[in-house]
Amino acid sequence: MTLFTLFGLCAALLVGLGLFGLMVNPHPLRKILAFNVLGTGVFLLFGAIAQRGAAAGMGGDPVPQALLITGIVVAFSATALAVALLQRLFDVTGTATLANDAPAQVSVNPGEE
Amino acid sequence: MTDVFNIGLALLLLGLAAWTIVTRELFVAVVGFIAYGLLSTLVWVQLHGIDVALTEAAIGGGLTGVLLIGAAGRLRNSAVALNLEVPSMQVRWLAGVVSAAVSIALGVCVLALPDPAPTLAHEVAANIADTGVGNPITAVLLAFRSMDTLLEAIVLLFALLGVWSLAPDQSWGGRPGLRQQVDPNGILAYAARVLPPLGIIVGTYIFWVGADHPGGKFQGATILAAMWLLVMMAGLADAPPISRTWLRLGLVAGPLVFIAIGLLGLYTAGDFLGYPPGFAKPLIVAIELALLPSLTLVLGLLLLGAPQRGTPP
Amino acid sequence: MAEFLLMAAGFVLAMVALGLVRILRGASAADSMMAVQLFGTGGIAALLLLGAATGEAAVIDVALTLALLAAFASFAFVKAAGDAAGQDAKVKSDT
Amino acid sequence: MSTLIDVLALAAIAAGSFFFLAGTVGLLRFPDTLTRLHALTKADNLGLGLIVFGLLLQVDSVLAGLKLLCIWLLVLLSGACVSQLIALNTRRGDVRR
Amino acid sequence: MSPVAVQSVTTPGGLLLVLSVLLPFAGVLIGLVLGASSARRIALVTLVVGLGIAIGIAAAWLQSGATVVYLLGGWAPPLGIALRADDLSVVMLMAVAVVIVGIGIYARADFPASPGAPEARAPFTFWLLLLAVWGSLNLVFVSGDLFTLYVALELLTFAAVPLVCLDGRGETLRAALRYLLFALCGSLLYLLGAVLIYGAYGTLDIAQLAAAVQPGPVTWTVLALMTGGLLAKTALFPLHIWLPPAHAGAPAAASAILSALVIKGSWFLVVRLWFDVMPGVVTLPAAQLLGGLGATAIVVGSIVALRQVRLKLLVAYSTMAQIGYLFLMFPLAFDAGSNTLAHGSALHGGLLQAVSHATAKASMFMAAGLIYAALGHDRIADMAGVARALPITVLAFGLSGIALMGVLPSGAYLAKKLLLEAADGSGQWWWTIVLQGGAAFTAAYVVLVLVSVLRRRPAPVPVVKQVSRLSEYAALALAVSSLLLALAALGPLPSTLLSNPLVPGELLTTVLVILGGALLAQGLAQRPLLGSGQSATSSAGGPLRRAVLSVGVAFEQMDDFVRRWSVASLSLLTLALLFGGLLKFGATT
Repeated sequence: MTLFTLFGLCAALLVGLGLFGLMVNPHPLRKILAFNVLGTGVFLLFGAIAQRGAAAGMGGDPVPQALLITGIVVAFSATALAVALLQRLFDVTGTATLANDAPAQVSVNPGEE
Repeated sequence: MTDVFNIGLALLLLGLAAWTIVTRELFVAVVGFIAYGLLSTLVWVQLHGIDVALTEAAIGGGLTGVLLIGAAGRLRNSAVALNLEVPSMQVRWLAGVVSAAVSIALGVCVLALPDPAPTLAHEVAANIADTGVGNPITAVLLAFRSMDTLLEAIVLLFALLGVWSLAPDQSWGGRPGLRQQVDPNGILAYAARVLPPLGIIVGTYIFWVGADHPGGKFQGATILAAMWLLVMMAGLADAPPISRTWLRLGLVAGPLVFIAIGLLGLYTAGDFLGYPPGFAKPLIVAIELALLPSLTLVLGLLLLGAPQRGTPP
Repeated sequence: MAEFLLMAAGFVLAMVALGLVRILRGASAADSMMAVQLFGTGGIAALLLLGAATGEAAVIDVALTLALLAAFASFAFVKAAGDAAGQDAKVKSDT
Repeated sequence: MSTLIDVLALAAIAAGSFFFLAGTVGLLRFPDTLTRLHALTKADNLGLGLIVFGLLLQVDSVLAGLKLLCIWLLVLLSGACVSQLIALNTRRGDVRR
Repeated sequence: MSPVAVQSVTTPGGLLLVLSVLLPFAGVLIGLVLGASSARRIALVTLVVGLGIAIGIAAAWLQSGATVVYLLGGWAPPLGIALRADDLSVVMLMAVAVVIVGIGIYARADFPASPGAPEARAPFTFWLLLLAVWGSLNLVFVSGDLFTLYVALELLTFAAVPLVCLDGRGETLRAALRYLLFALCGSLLYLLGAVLIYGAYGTLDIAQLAAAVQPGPVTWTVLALMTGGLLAKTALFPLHIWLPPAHAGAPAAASAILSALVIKGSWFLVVRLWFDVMPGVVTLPAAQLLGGLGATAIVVGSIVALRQVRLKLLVAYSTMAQIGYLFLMFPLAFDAGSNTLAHGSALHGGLLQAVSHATAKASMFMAAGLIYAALGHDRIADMAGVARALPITVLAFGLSGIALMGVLPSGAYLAKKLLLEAADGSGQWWWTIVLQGGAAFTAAYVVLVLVSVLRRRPAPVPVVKQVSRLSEYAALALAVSSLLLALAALGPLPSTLLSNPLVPGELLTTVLVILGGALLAQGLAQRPLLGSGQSATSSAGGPLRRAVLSVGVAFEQMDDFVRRWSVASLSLLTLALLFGGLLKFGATT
């Protein structure tokens, strides 16, 4: 098993784990964690692909490695924004739920009018 | 031996990720994630991405971990109520099946990628001399694909703008975060006096070697930002009000200098973000130098969060 | 020599990972802090050994960064855990 | 001479690794927080210290050696501070869940 | 075969592409420093200059008749990044520039500058975010690199999310967080696709990929993942988890930005991927699925819109329906001969639809916002007499409604014609029903609102706030420009399409559409059109009315169910898997 196959498959599983967490964990902070796991899965796949492209005396293809750095920074800013939003939601409403209590559904049934 | 080590590493990584996802406790999940971030640094070393390992150690593991652990501490009470909203067993099963299917599809792709692997390493090697820098990653980030780096600096600013926009109206322009009440003679204050001088040296060093060796502005800026935060955390300094002009100037100076040097390229090299022959390296260093303080400020402020305390009259 | 270094790195890593099991089984906030601290130290040790094994000099810089930020993170961690414990205490006294 | 240094380095690293084992066993087995803390500091100080010492013997540049020492000092510092904070927290109130 | 020629030289006017992105971003940076009262002035100046740049790009494109290209730093792909503006980009650049100027003029009164006073949060952030959205969108339109596009998508998300919760109330914060998390999930799926494609082809450049991509496990997965992720950001049914609540509380100008512009960014990327990057990977069943989702969005969105009692939510749900329209072109553009998606009348129709929707929907949100501001509420039932109080606003609403319906010679009318033609040409008659039925649904909620506001009222309607005349005219101007699009588009498109609207056939269709709409409104709305009485509506209807009403309620409940987080995220992945399957197995059928 090559280094690429090992970590490539590992990345595939991490992506699955992250997606699973995003779907089933009700707490937004847990979703943010899952988002980060998903993100590292994607990055790891890219890193494995970079390693696969090692050539010209470089340990890996430098283009994906450089893009990875950008990706990590972007993911960090996303996490920071999400955490701040969650914090504010908690401060204002006292809960952290994402359930759609749908302020839209002022569904006045005509039968009851 | 290397194989055994790598397989162990991969399994440990997966185990920690699974733990982060499935554990019941919010706080424990965050702890798992921090350990996970640390471990992925090791994976990057194994994948020969030292620059990425540095970034992961600094941003992925360090700052993200601090951000999440702080949030977990503050949001702890909210977790209990949300446990009631755990989806039904059927949904969980369905979610498991669907995510497994995605993993399998990705696995198939991983095995189906063409051999020999396509790579741009040769092209980078052929053109790196024009940029004057020795680190190929820096050449990609600040010459071949410098637009991405400019945009990335702007992404951080947008995120900060978004975070600030969450302030209550009356606190706009005020100081972010809560006032820290820490014993000035305590251990934290002691650490906050000892650590930063060392951190500033290390951060500057990591920044400086970036042109020719692994390292660079982001990693350096992260370390500097961490030191700044430590000082604020210990209550030795207060967060600056976000209305301060020096702060705003510091935030945008880096990207603006970047754009200015890019426009300068129009006249000297004929291309936006181009460098005239022979001047590439000094210009790249100038951009990095300009970005360093801006990035330090923006990373630190992102962790501090929205303004919460009104401006003093 | 490289083999031995790699082995040592693996061993250290396995040990500190075992320490994490402590939290897995449910532990106090103090214990989880300790486990993380141990894991951080072990991770840095493994990183250094790995760097020596592969002969990649720049790995020391990674370890240095990690050490600095791990220190920073552990302060934040202790603070957060302290805050959380304070919150818990408040909740307890409320009920 | 060089073999002697190598052996010394091997020994130091092996000993360092052993202290990590000790730290973990302590964390898993010791009865209360403060004794566990004691075990932890052994791993921090001695485990990493010995490994750093072993690697120092093989390092070829002064700068790298300085960085290694710096890493150890950093871990020592954070370890000491964190341990003390944990101990304080434990004494001050019930941190247990 | 590949529609974009692989060019590797900068063309004249290429620098304008850089400026179209940099100018708004520089505006944000400078606005951040100058702060307070300057933000609005900077924004408005930037809007004017930016519009000029967009016109310049269009001129350069027209002049050369070929894609405008700029190589950043002089580095050619695959190592460097190329910016490109082809016909699609130019149309979108222009449309967005016009709409954003309209929104800027509209918002002048809502977000005033207050010289001397301390900087206020909402106006300051609004103006900067407006520019941020614009720059990000321009980047989406001109970037020729899949990774830069990822960054552009994230920029767009970060700029759009704070707009949702500008008022800082709990519900809007929740909507913003849902939007952010869902959109982030979508972006990562997109990035995953980009990563895989780099692994397979060693380049991220769109033009080079277009020439290289072959169907296979990797490209199937890539297209499926990217499409899924982008649909989540576009809020196509059933992934509209964030859309209605986001609009419920956002200020009208922000709503206009979100629904007229932001979703077009990710939609545009879907178009890019399907038409330009991987047209040969697409299969007819996959395109049918995309079109089918669009059709479902039209039906569900329209019916739920009819059930709303608040105007802003009605418009929000109508956005959901209009998003559906944007995806109808995919099956129609499939060329069975070559088994690829072809650039042709269907794509033109879809593009035209997007542009008319952008202008008309922005105008509609503005009108709704003005009515809300003037009345202090937006309950549709209590809007009698509004037409008298706000004639220009109501006119703008009516015209934008007509533009959306596509009955008169409006942009949407022409778009519908193009799509109908494509449906005829490819023998996919069922899309004809969807197109005409969709128009009737649109007519339904427009008629519903218009009947309400046109209703007479004995006393003048109580106006709590005088609205800005300038804002009213901005809304009207956008509605009119949407109507005039048909004329503007006359040039490049065959003129046979634009038959006289007064010939009996056309007239009959128009009347049928409006009548059908009125019938739907009568049947499904909470409060029927006719019979002005407050009560007795429920008993008045027979079993038929009750049955129709229960259908409406069922749709509402379904919408509520689909918008739950777990359901929506499950749908997202299921859709991605489904697309993957249809791409893999759909080729033979």
